[in-house]
Amino acid sequence: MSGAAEIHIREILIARIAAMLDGCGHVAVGASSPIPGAAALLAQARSHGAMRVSVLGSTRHNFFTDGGRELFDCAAQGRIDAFFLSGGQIDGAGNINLVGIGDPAQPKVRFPGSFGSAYLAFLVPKIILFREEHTPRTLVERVDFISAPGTSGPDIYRPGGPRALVTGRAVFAFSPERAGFTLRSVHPGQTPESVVAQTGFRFDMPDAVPHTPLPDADTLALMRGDVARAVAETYPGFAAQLWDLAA
Amino acid sequence: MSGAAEIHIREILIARIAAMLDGCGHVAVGASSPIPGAAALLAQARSHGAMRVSVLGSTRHNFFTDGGRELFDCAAQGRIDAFFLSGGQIDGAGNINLVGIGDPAQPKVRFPGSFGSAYLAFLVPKIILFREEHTPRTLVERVDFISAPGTSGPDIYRPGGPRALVTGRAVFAFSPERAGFTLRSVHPGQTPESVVAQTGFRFDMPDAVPHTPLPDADTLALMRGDVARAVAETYPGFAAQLWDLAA
Amino acid sequence: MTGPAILDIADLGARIPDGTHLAIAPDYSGCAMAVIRTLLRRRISDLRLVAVPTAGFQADMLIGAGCVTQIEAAAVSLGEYGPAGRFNAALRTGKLAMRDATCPAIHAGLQAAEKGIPFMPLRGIIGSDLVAQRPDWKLIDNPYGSQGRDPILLVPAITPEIALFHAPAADRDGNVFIGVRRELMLMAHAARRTLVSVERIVDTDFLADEARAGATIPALYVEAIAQAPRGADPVGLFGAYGANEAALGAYAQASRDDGAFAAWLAGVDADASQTVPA
Amino acid sequence: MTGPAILDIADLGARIPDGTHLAIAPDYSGCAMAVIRTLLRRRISDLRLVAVPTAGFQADMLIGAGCVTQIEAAAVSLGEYGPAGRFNAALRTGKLAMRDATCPAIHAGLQAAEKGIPFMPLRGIIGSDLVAQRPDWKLIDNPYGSQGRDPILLVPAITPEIALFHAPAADRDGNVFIGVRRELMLMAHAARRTLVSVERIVDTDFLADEARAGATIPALYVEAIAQAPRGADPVGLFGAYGANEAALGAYAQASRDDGAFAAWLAGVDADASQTVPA
Repeated sequence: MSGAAEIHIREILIARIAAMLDGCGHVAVGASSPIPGAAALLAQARSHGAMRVSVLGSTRHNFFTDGGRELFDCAAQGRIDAFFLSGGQIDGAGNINLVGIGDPAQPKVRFPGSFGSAYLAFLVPKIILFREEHTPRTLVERVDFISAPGTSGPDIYRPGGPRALVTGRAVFAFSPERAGFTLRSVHPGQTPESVVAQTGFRFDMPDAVPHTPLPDADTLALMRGDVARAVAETYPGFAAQLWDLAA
Repeated sequence: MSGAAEIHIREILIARIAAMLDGCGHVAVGASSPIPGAAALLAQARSHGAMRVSVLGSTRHNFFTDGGRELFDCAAQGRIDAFFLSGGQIDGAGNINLVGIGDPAQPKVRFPGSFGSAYLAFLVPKIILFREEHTPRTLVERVDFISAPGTSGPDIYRPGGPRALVTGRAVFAFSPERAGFTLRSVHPGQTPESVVAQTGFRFDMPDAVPHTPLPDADTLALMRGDVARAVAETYPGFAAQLWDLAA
Repeated sequence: MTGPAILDIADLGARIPDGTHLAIAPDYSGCAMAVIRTLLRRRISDLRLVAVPTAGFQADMLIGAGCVTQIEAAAVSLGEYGPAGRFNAALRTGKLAMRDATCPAIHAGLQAAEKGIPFMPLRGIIGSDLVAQRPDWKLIDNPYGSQGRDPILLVPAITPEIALFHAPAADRDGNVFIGVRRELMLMAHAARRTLVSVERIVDTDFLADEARAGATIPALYVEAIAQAPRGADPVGLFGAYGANEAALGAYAQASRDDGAFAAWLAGVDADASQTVPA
Repeated sequence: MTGPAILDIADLGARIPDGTHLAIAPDYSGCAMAVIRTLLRRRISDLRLVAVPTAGFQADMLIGAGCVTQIEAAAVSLGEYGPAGRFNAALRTGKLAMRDATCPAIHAGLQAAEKGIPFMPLRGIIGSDLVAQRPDWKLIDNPYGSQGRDPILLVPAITPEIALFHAPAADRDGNVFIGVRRELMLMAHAARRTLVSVERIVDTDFLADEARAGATIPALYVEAIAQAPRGADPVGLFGAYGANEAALGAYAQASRDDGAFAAWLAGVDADASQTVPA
């Protein structure tokens, strides 16, 4: 569905997230995360060999050999620099909810569950929150259930935590000191006002909010070439839809 | 050095220890333990497939695949029924000393160290203490250093512990309730009195103390055949000396 | 020495009694789907499932058939096929006790069982509402904290009564090859009993080769084995065959509707051929 | 992606500074003897050794050359070759701080480091005089005890600055094959830095094959590799070559006498050829 010249919004997200990963030595990506996965593979391609990427669910981009626990042990050892988390709800304090809405014992809406979020959110230095759907339903004032808290008290061991939130409309930075978000850029077609209207939580708004930069021609070419083929190995449906490319 | 007809004292020890292992599902043997190792392999040969034997340091008789920790984890899981421990000193309360004599920081005599004894003595149901040298120097009233205690208080988790002591002179049973040994049999050439004279600790003496039974012809044939060849794989020097058999 | 019993898959499944505390593999590892179908046909009851660490099709099917009273998992979903419909429905109607966890807590609990220790400490997690839902998770002050308070979470050992999974192959002695799927070894170490279906049983010794041995669960930990070619269908088996996407998609649809699930389950009941390995 | 540095063994050894908290493999696993000889020639100083979990020739040689101030081990001996003479002599003269441990406590301490947790509980050990010698081991009441007191020992994480060992092979990406010697993987996970000598570096990808991958340490954990054919001589390497019994026996003799050891060490100093792989 993408022409070669037209830039898809997802390509903008991929390029923007990739830029956030610059300088990381090891980026891990959870299962079912095609946009973060593509961003990590793009960042790796641009790192000229300096970045490792582990994509859970991938065979080629997953080098763990010690079973399901290794990702978590590896994070606790300080060997993972960046990871992605999402949420059925994300609130203005950086809390994420992957469990559900209503009484957890008999929920009105049930999400899959917390996965590793309650752990990795503490131990990976750069947690990037990602949720494509940006509505008052997903970005809420207060989550119904905290799978992973955005911040912790000073007596809690926490070398890591959320640093940014990327959605289908905008990019926010997260400040652990203030336990809140600041709008950094809005994607093409959005304005600061449209983002405010679609966001259920309050956030800091600088005087000037730029548009999210578009990927340049070199980045696009890389993304649509080597990176697209690598993405297709793990996310064939996603790659086929975005780039007319099967595995 | 053994003729076919003459029974070596070590063969008596091997046969006697093997008899103690009857009914065990899994017997593990530590490194540098040729007599217990031979006994375990003999017991296995007589079990008609019902017994597993793990000999540390062996390639053929060691099926662990999870590294050095697996033996200890396996014991804690309750999957090892019998194990052997020795000591530079063993005392009448079943304590063993593998560390040394004198101040541990600057010892007069240093032994190698405790190995896994401080752990396995608690977790393996049937610990057989084995020390070929039976003198007042090795069997002492009170060890200088407790690597592993013979008994523990009622509030200590302890499914295992010493059950017997086999030496070059005699066989003792150990009672955890009384925290003491009872003489069960003396080997050929020994008397209860000679054993008392060579033992540094006090022990219970029944009215009648039999001689340790000699292995019968079938047992000897098995020991000198298949078992000797299996022993030679791990303890070539020992097998060569006892049975004129190299690996 | 005596190795694991070699059974057909119906007899392997029959070793799992009602009420079992049962550990199952995640969709991406070794799912014993053929054995699960024998349990479905039996309408095994009162299972308490432990997902290692997440659950998908196996759990949703068993929950839908009314076989499960409790599940501990870091997540339950059908992955790219969407929500686990029977799981969600059972939760909404209060028919299922959910013990929400997080992946490393389940791994740590199994490692505690593997090491025979009552608990394992774990960083993170504090401040998650998971902690309030889990009275068996305890907070203590780190005895090794250097200054001030340093709260740390303890999770108790998870000792499943039975671990059930599917693997590529077993050798003649009952050693089970698992490749890099080391969570299957952890399950076998942690559980009291381990039942395994395999693609094939081969006449060799996996422990004789240093490379293969390093990726093998020794027979010591395995109670019984059944040969079940394509036994992980339809979720697929690492290194052997992929997912049957049509079947998984159809199941995902059925899982979201009472009637459609009943029809799907009737199909399992009717397909007795699935109890017999090809 | 960028893999581990490929160095010669002298440069590999040069990455280990004086004062390093250094984890070394047991005699039956992967001893980097060729690298140890470069450390001996350098008279590296103030090493704090961690034996995983016991030590033999490597430790005795380094202790004899005055390179070691402290060693943590469950035992130090030359196995069937008898006592570790230099170790015993250093202890008698008070020149070495011995941290006596027991095998599973060292494994558990390394596993705690692997999991990024400050401590690990462990059954047994209580009542051993080891506990009195180890102020860093703590007794607590099991928070999961069902009734009455249930004391349990905690051991702190052991996080070596460097893990050093020898393995059969590395691939072109720096992945290191270890077979069933999983303690080497634990060392690499637990240590901050890992240096490995290997018999050979091969132009393949160990992670591509499911069997070999299951017995491989990924390059992520490895800082640098040196090719050192017969690099585990004289103790030998699992699956490759046995011990040089004459050399080990001669060393064991030398270790029991100051003058004989000095002569042995002078021989190491003189044999500069040992720094260059064949």
